[in-house]
Amino acid sequence: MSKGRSMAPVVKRKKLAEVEWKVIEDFCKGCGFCIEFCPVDALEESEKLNAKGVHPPKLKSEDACIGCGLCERICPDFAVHLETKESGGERE
Amino acid sequence: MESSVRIGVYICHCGGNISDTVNVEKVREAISKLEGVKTVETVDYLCSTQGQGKIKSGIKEYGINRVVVASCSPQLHLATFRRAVSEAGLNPYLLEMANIREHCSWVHDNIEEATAKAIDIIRGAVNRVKYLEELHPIKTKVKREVLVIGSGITGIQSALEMADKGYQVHLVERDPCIGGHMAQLSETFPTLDCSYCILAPRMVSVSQHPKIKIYTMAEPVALKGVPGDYVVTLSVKPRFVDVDKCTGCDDCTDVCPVEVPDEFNMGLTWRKAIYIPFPQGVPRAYALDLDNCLGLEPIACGKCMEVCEPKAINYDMQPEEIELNVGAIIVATGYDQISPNDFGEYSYGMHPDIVTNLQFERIMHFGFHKPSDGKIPRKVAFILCVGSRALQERAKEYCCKIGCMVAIKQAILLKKAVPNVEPWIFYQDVRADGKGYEEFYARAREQGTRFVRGLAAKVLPANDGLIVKAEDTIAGTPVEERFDMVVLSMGITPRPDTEEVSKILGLHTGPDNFFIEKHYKLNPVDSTKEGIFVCGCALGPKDIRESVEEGMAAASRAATFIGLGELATSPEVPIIDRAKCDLCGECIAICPTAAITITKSTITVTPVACITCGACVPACPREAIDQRNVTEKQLIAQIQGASAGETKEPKIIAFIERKTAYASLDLAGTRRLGYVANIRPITVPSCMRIGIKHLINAFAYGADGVVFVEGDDSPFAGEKLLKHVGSLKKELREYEVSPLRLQSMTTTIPQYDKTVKLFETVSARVARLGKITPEERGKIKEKLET
Amino acid sequence: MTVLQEFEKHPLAKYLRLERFPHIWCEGCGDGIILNCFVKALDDLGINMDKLVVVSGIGCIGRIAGYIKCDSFHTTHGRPIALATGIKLANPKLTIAVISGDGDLFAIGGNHFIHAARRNVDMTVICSNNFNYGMTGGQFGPTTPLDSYTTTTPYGNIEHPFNLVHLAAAAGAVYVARWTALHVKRLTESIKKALQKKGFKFIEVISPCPEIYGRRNKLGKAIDTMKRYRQICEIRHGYDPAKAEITIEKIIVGEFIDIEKPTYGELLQKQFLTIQKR
Amino acid sequence: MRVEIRIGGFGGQGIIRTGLILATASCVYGDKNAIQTASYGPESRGGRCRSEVIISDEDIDFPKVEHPDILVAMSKEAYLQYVDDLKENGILIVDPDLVPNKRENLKVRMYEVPATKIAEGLGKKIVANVVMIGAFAAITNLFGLEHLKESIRHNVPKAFIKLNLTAFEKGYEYGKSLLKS
Amino acid sequence: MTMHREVLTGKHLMQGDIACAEGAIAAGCKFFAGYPITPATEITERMARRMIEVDGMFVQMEDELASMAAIIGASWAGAKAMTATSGPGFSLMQENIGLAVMTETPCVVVNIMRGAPSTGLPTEGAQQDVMQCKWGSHGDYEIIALAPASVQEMFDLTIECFNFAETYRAPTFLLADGFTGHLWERVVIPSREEIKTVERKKPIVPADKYVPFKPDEDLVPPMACFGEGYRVHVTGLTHDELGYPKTTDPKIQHELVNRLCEKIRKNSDKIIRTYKFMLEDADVAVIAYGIPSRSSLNAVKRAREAGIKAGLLRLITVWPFPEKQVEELSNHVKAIVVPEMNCGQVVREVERVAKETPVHFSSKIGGEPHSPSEIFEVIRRAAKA
Repeated sequence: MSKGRSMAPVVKRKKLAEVEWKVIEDFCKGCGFCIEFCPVDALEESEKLNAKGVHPPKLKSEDACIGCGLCERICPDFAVHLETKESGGERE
Repeated sequence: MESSVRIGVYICHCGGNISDTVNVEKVREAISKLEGVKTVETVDYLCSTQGQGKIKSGIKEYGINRVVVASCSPQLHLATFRRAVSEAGLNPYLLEMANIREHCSWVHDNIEEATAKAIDIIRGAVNRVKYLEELHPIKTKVKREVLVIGSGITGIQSALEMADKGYQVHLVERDPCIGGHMAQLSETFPTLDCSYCILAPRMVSVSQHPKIKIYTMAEPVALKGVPGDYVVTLSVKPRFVDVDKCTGCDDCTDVCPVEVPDEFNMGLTWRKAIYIPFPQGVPRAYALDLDNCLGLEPIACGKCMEVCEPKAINYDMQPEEIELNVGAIIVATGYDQISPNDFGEYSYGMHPDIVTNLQFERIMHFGFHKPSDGKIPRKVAFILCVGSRALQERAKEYCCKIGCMVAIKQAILLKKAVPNVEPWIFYQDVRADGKGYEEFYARAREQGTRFVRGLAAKVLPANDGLIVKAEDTIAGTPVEERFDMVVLSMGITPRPDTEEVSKILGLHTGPDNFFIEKHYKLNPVDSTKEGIFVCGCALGPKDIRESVEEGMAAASRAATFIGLGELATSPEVPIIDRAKCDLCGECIAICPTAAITITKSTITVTPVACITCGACVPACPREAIDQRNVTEKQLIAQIQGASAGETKEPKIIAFIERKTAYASLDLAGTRRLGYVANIRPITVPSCMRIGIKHLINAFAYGADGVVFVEGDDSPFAGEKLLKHVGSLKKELREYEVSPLRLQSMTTTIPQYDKTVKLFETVSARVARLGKITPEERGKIKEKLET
Repeated sequence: MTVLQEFEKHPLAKYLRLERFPHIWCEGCGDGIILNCFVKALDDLGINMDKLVVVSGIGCIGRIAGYIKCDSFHTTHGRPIALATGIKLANPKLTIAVISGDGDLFAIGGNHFIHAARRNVDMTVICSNNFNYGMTGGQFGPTTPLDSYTTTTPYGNIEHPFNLVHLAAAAGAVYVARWTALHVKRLTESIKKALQKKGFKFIEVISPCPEIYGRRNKLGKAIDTMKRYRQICEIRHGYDPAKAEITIEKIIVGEFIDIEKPTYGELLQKQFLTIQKR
Repeated sequence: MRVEIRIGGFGGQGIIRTGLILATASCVYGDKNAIQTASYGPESRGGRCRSEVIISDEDIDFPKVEHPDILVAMSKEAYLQYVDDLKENGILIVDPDLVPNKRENLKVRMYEVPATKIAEGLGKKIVANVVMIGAFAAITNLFGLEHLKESIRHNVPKAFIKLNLTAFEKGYEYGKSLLKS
Repeated sequence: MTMHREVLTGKHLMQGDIACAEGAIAAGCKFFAGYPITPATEITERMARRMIEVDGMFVQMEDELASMAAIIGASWAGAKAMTATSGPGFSLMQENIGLAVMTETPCVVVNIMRGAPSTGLPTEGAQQDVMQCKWGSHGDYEIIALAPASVQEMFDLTIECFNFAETYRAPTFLLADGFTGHLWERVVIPSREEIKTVERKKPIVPADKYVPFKPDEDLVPPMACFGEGYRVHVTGLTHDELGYPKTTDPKIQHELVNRLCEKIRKNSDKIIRTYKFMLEDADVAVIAYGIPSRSSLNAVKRAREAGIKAGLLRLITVWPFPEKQVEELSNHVKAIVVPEMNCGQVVREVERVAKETPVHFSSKIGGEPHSPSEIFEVIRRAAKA
């Protein structure tokens, strides 16, 4: 079936949950898993160096994260997690 | 030659078609003198009942046990005469035809030359029949199962027909659900039935039919085996949803965070990365669109699986390959619309209210709202032939066949839904050639649809709508009107992977890139390959009724093909002398269909796979292979016979591949295209059947040149034949024969003029080399005998 | 906010001995992911942490027991399964998970592994397979691939490695699965399944060891190994474990075995009831 | 008073069981102390087999038999091997069918009890040891008869208690008859 | 068959091994893991039969390494746990005996000693593992080992072993020789009420206040078991009071190892049991344990009959070594005789403690215990010297 085109060829990705992306910078050992495997490419290395001398990840932009939680799971160091927003609803 | 051989030769006048140019009586005299010939008769029309009666009585009266019919092309009458001799109790393979009409009388003017040629041709045939053997077709079992590729209305119809006839059907669909384009349509012309309402019951029948197995998200990737016994490899993409467990509850789509334009609604709405193409889809199960899903390696989101209560979602599904063993294949892969993006003058994509006709089908389904603001349009322009009937690179030359009627239908429906609407149709000419179509067209006019003859030149988005600029070619005045919506009737194009499918299945496509049928008129749903049938829009644009007809026709043809449960194949297969064979594998290397195999240190030929090309015979370094009905003895005898007679010009033996090349030469005859008379055609299964031994025999017994004519569709056309000819030329040098005396070409049926031109060229070239002197021939003969 | 305060907000914080973090494992080590997934599985299942015992052996992954906030035992080399057998049999109400390495479970502890599997003692055994002895500096072990370089195979390994899933299946495990550190959600689900199932369950987790094994065998950084997993892993549930040997070109992952078989404890209970009746 | 008893034979004759019956009779059912030790070869059946019992009114310190007061020999091998260890004037009980060609001039009190034959007469050769216990009881008078019977009941399979008690009686009668003669 | 009880009160003729098993059951043993080995097999067999009857758990493991590991696990799961073996198996257990010491796991290991080294003399008794028992595992530690000399003691001292193990949270050994293990003798089993059993000390603070390896005044920390909600971490590594590995702090290692030794040493008065016979006026003291002590008793009696003032000190507790008792004795006897069924193990301890007092050693190996006359001869020689 051919795709119609009047719609721009975009993919919309909605936030899965009202969550805030958090990093415990000093826990990060710099493996880069979260950046590599983020499905929406929301993360990048930050400029700063942490206590272990690596660049912990940061969000590319405020609303880049859709809250899928893969980074939280794949981080071997418990450095990255999602936090339920105070105002928002339940996580998951 | 066996002394028991008693040859009867029957020469046809063909009511002057032959006898006007060939001195039949002289021929009769010459042939009568040949060894083993018991009777030579000339008949006015040999193909007539009386003519056939002559042959039959000859068999009975004179004990004739080999028959030569010198008449027209065997492509016309071989079956006729075979039937005749077999009615007289003679094995049909003991008959040989000498074509002295298409290959002789029709292409030459000089009676003397034509007569000499006819004698040579018949002498060759007489020599050959001395060695003919009784043969019987080889029978093979066929699988009484059929594969239907594509599950639009055509494929559905084919599948149902086959299944109802009792055959097991495997229905393959690339999308997650069956139904095809018809499921997208609102109502159908000219009856205004609800498209989905008439399609749905058939979809349900297919899904519930005990003889139909549906494979969605699957496509064929390889074809092995032989007609009647095909093995098709299907590649099945993972759906990631267990069809049996899915209840269609929609929980998964609710949580899916990804939205992409909905293909089924032509991008007018959004769907999720896990979706069902349309709510009543069959099978009624969701599918995960891996291209848009956040990812499974590793699983990034996983929400749909979390919420799926029946645990139907399984991210670990893997692509599968399934092998199906079927007797026949029906290809019903359908069509696509061409892309509106190539037609900038219509500003598609610049304004949401410029839509394609297929999009408009969906808009009608949703209630005639404009995509831009959801309001009901008051004035709608339908522009026909966008990308059809135009000699532009971006467009198709052919007519889309349904655009007129679709636009008329849409205008009628629009008018019905929005009584005060103004539909305008911009057309070149309205083609309403189906049953009830003209009436339908009239109805639209009566209801107030404006028909403007003249294609729109431009569509421009304006502040308060869309401006269409056109020229009314009847009034001869320019038109510039404001519309609320513009509907573009898009041209139709083959599916983009048609070429790929044709390669996989071994089919052919035409200049329009649709599949081609075996015969445009007489075999409209047979493909170019045995046991494979094509139907519906895979062959070209069609409306629903025609598609259904073809679906039924293809089913009927497939049923005929596999219905008897067995196939008779030609006995002209290679025979291997196992005492001589050292299993070197040369024959296997040259065989184009892998019909020869070595298993457990014996070599075997699979008759049904064999295309009887004979290439393996000269390829065998140990001369361990011979071919039935084209045996070495038969072939050499024929070559010697055809080479024998004297000619003024140097004599050329032309080995004609028996299908395409032969038909091409026949066509030259039919068109009375005269050419040099020193050509002596000998029919061969393929030019690869001819080895050095045959060439040398020709040169030793009277030929001065040899030409190979191979059909362009032969598996050897190109590289392989050139290589073969190259090595033959090298070998010719060893016999001190100039390699320039051997030429080859490939041709197609319509290129008969090219074929004939080659004869002229070769003839001239050989003439420059001169005839081979009797001394030289003596030497060649000596070498041949040692 | 202190690091500890930040850490307390981690959704899995309540399952961890926070004061012991950051853990000792190297950058990109799969052991951290195994811990993460294991703890996530506990969270998902709502497991009673007072009734869970994690037993580990010696080696890098051996430290895992000390990071989880439950009763935990970091035992001697190779003995976690034997020790866990004692715990489980003495208190059948406890849920037992043994998490250890390839060397610990299959070299020095190989005998305990096969016998516990045979006996079908109710426990979940998770093996972090990083193909070498990481903590002692990278010696070869029972899973080291042929030709690999380690400090004790300086000219390449000439020992054929174990195919752990085949071994487990042959020894009688009722659940046998293999994943890599990349398959985080699948691994989590697999752990959940194993923890809920009765009998001897085995999950092999192929895990990057970038600093020790990876460096010596020029496998690049952990992320390269993880990307390679993405390329070469093939999920095949129900695949014959005998044919699931790990090669450079392919790692078959998935659930190989999932059967029901009475556990040692259940058979004993049955016997107990028979004896009681006599 | 400490009495040391040695019973010798081959595996399968119930030699060890004999020792245990005697020890049980004296220390569980009687009020003496008793110790039983045994030694046997690695074979399950037919190998050399020895059971030793020490009976004492006092605590038994050294638990091994050095010079038995009583020797029961139920095989030729046992006879030859142990007869010299027997104390002067000690009691020697032999099964004459299994121990032919006995040495002369021994300073012992010898009794011949054809226990195996008597047992065969009862239909079960296996109870030869209990026949011997019966004769032993009659000859030595070391045990209360009831204690021995209790001990037999305790030490043999339930189904064979009756048979064993009959064997005991037969042996006892035979022992008594030997004393009379 | 009527259901057996935990305590088979009454008079029995029992084999040493069986009495040991019955002692364990009477002491409250609910977990036995073992691997068959002569001459301890009868214990394993008895346990296989009996544990199920008393709602206990028996498991025959794949080897002795596993058996030892299993009882440690079982003990942490709250069960009184025991294993039984002989020399070769005992060697295999050494690794995890160290773990039991380090993790302060109460458990009982029975070693029915046989001739050694290696597979040695399987069916014959010996006393060759006394030093292995003390020093067999790597490192410095203290354990408790009792040596029975009669079937009654096989019963009684097994109970005692459990009581010590539970009191001091240390692996405790019943070191019997194969002769005693296979001896049949009368055992009098008292009523359940008369049998004194000890249960391990449990924490009295809530989980969040509990420090798993913080000792009380007796140097023994209260023990919370798995599943009781205290969420204890146990490691064989040097650990702090929380139980967490601390391998880079020398002070922690020093304190931990010293406490593990001291909790036994400081309580040795409560642990050490001896039996004294005619020692008040003795010139020659025989110090013996296990089956040789019975030959010795007979020899001492004979010596007294022969006019030699001999006496016997029987060591019921072999480890910790009764230094005080031996030292006192050495101060007032002229000579000491030590018979052992080995080439000299406890005699070294005696010599170490006795200092100036001459010690005469009588070695007997090959399976047979010393005969009284052999020991008498040594006493006679010692008295003359």
